[in-house]
Amino acid sequence: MGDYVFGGRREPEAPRTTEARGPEEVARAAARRLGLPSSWWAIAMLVATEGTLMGCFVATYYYLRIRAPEWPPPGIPEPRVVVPLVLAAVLAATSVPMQLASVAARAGRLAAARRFVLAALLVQAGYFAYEMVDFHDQLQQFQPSTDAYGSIYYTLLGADHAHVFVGLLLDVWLLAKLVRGLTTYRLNATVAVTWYWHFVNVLTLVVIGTLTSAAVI
Amino acid sequence: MNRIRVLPLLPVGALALAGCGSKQDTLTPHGPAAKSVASLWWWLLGGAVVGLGTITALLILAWARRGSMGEGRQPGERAGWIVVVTLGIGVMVAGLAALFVVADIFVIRDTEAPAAGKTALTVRAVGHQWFWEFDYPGTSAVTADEMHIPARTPVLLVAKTADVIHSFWVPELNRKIDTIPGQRNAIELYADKPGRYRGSCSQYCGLQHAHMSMYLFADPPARYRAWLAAQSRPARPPTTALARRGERVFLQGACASCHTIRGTPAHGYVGPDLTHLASRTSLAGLTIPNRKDSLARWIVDSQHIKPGNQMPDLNLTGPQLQSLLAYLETLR
Amino acid sequence: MATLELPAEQRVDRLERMWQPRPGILGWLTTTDHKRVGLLYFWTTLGLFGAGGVEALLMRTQLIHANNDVLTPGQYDQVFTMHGITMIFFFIIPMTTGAFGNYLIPLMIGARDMAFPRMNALSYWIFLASGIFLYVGFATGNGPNAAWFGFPPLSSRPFDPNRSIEFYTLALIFNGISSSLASANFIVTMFKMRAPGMSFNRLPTFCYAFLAASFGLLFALPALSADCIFLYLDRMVGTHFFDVARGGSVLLWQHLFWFFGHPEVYILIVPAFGIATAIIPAFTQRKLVAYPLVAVAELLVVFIGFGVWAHHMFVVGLPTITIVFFAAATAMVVIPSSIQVFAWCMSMLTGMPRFKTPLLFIAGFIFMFVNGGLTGIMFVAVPFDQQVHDTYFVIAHFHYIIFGAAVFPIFGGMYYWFPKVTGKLYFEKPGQISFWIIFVGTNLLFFPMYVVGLLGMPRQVYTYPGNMGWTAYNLAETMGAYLTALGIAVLFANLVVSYFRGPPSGPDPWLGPTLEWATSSPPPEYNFPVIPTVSSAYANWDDDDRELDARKLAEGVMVLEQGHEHPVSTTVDGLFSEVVELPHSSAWPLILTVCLSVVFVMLVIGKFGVAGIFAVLCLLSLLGWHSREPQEA
Amino acid sequence: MSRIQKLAVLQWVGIFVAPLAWVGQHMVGQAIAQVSCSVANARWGVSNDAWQIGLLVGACLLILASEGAAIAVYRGTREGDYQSPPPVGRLQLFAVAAMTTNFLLFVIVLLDGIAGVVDPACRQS
Repeated sequence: MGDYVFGGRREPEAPRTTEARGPEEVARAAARRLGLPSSWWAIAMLVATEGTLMGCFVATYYYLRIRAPEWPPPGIPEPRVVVPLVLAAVLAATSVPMQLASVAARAGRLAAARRFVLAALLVQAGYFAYEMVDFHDQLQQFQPSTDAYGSIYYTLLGADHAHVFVGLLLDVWLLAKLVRGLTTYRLNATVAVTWYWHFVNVLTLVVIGTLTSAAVI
Repeated sequence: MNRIRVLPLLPVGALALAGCGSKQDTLTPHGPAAKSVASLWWWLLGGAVVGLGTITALLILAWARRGSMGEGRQPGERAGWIVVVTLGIGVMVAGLAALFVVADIFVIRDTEAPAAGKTALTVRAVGHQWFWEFDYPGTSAVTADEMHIPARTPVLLVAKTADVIHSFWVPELNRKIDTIPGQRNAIELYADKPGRYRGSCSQYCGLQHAHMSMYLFADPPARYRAWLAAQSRPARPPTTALARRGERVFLQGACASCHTIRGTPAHGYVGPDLTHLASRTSLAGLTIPNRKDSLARWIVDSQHIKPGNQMPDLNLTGPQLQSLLAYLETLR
Repeated sequence: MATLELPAEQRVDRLERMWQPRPGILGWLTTTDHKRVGLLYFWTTLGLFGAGGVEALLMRTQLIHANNDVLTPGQYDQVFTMHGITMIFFFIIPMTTGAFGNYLIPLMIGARDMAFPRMNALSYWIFLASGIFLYVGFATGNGPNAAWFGFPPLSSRPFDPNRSIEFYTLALIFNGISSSLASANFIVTMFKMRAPGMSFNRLPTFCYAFLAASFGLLFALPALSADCIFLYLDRMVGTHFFDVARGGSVLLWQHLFWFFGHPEVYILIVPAFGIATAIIPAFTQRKLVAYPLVAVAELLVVFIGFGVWAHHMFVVGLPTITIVFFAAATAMVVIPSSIQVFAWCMSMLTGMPRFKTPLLFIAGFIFMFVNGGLTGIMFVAVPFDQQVHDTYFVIAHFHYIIFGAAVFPIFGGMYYWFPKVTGKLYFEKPGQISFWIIFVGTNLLFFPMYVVGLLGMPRQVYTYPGNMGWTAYNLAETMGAYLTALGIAVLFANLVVSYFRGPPSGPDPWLGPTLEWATSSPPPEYNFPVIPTVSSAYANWDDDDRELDARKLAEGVMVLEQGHEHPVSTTVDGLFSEVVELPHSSAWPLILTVCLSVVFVMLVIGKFGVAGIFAVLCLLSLLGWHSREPQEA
Repeated sequence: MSRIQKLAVLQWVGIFVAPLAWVGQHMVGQAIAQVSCSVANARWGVSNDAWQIGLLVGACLLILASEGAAIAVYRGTREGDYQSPPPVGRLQLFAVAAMTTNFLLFVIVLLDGIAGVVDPACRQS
């Protein structure tokens, strides 16, 4: 399809991105396309709706809180502050390697992309493992069925962990894809997973911040 | 369900409840709050008629122009913009802002919960599935489905619930207020003249939401005081032998486990307080009139009159029923 | 490029081959063609519309006179709850976004399919499964019975011990998944798949409306899902979100529910606005008056709609200073609607109106919408709202909106696009008769409800005493209900007969303004032999562009016949960005839906282990879904 | 930065700043109204009026700025109309859209804020 003049305006020839083979071609095609791919918008939509869902959970936390004379209610230990926040910060730091991974993929540097994803995956998996153990320990002290505080506390925390877990699955899947070379499809996937992780990291900071707020204000 | 036994009853109930005070009409207000809401409505109606008239006129004009031939794709674009901006934005914004200010800054003060200290008398309305319980703080008076207040006196009504969300609504006196678990909601009641005002539960509350109405009697103050004194007394012990047998049936049977009769060991809380049952004009949330025959029917098969209500089938023998009725009639 | 030498016919043949669907039933089960998905949506929602309509007639029959007992109280509660849920979640939303949106939006923006064709199929199958799921509950005597807004504590375990609320919460979450997927798909489709040249100021107003509805669903549904998750946990796991005794709050439900519920009603009618803005230009042969204001109004009504939720809670005892926030937003959310109403009226007034059936339905819609809208304005006045709240006045108001303003345009749209979908013309006279019957019927059905509401009749009562002065009005309403049903029967009879006997319509019987009229009727699998040239919001009226398309086809420009190719544009100005290979006919959406359905059934009966196993199967089917990449096709 | 680029930036200011301002004022304002009447306020001592006035002023300023940007874009695209090819046509469409939106949001914020202060605090309605 050659350049073509109509309506007084030149119609540029656009790359057939999905046909690109090998890192260099993919990088060239990606460089030639204008604007963001559909997959980026798709993940943005997912983030929008998931973010609203978690926003409703956070709002619920405070809504129940302003009705309680004591928060957390008597007999329930105050949440720890420092350790959870530090861990959340560590998790949030994995946004850097993820972003570097998608930059590398976009530049056609496949090996680097793999390494960055793997690095992020290790940190994220470590965080998730610790949080699982910690979740289990906290359940010994009070349960979701103890009272409304317990209900929203564990729902909020559990929902956040669920998002982290999904992120881990995506990482593994992405690595499996990237091991078999780079295509535009996989480049888009890398970008999408990266943005999902940016969301999860912000989400974790918000959730942990909300839950620890009971001990602060 | 078995209709043969219930149908004959219904016209009777209708007749007994007919007549004055059997309406709950938002447009015939009998209290200051309801009055200002009603006048607000007439203004709103006027505005709505103008609005709908304008649009209908435009549609009819368009109909009249049907099939006409214009030129180009945007004839009269400028006129269109002017109408949209002036009427669609300018006039509408101004009108709505005015409505907001009038209704939600000024009129709303008539329907808000009264300021502390504005009312001398408080009545608590407690919604149950499916009847209304009324008690009078400071006295031991407890009644059901029929509340009394003094006329021409501001009364604080506190709306509570024993189970789910109900809504207390006597439209001829004031707007409605929901009964929210764990929350103390209040409105002011003020009746311009003595009379009987009808109200309904107006929040869907389960199977018998349809049969959860109430009467509000506004009495002359003296009569009200007498009524309150009578209601505050415990039940008089029965005098006739028949009635005494009836009391035994009540206390030994299932009745006492659900109903309270002050002055006896009966302290159930499931059903309404029956201490002065005979002083009421209706039963079961205004489902039926409080007369011997309908009361008998209610005791025998309430499930056919008001399906799903909490009252079990008591399987009373004929003599037991007669004595029970005799006893209940003494509860004045 | 080699294809440059091919003559036009051979290119079209090649497109035909490339987009050939699988034959027979398999083709429908694995289809990703937005037109087929749209038709599947159409037939399914039509069936559910029938169910909801029968429920409505049952209610009206029960209320035809005082102390009637056609239905027991228990049956009545289930019927009115199901009527609400069915009409809102399983008829109007899927009919507008699902059926109309799926079929028409790609055509209107000059695309060949949705941005994510398989996800599109998935959202249909999930919708179908959720509908079956809900009605299985109804059939097994576990129909939701706590009203469509399911307020706890009435909907919590102690007051509703059987499984009905499990079916309620899970059906809404299940259905919500479908709607969220569809909305995301529509948004990305309208952002990225527009024919090059269709910048945002050339997007048809119809598309603006569906954009608004999709964004609305995307941000409103999570609140409903959160609410349903809480209620499900309260009932099945023993949490205390709505248990006041243990620190919960019953108003929490209402806040979250109405944060979804009010945008929802605008989501119901905005697509109808879109249909109106598509029909009016066609039958006035005039571009819509004040296109920019109409376009923004459609987005604005949903956006401001997110700030009015507590006007459903004016009687729960909120502080006045909280209430006023929602009253003020409720006042101003009227403006976008008034802008559009005047724009429509002025378009008809200054154009060359031809009152064929579709435009009749739109005129009727404007009347009904203004009628219901003006009573909606009354709820800005908090004291008045508190007086008529939960009475038949409110029923009348929102039925004028939902039936009058959402369903009338749906009917009008059925007539308007009937030729495009079937290639046949409908019969005009019976069409107009059906309109007048429905118009008279609905007004007879709904207008008395205003009066009876002012006379104090509460909503959701299975019967009423005979001495309240309500009986005559209720009789009239019931007659109106049956008259409306008759009119709808005439409408569908007309469409069915027209389908078999109607004269051929040709590609563009109405001289329509938008691109769906630029292709044959019914459109081919690939929609357009050449990606259309667009230089205005009324592309089909730009004759020179249409001629240009013919030239481009001859020269093989923008034919994209090497596979399922599709041009992707930039989001704002629609500049030609890339050509991608779209996936096609896949069985994974159906497989995933089956697994997901088992998960939900298991959740109803609390078998979490089995549910977990099938959740894993869902993940595996997703893996299979993504195992084949487009470039390998 | 070319004139069109400047206008493009202003256009996004006009479209997004005012809505965000309203969302903030609306959500925070109604929440503050509830908090100031809640049990927890015994501990926090939130002052409704101070907050409402602050939100009102802040939101109004942001919306006016946003409206200013929209008007600037509109005046900058006089040479075309909303039907002309992008970027000019699109800029003008967005400008008209933003001007309308921001005007409505301004009215809402004004009514919100005033009523939130004038109506008696923590009286049930």
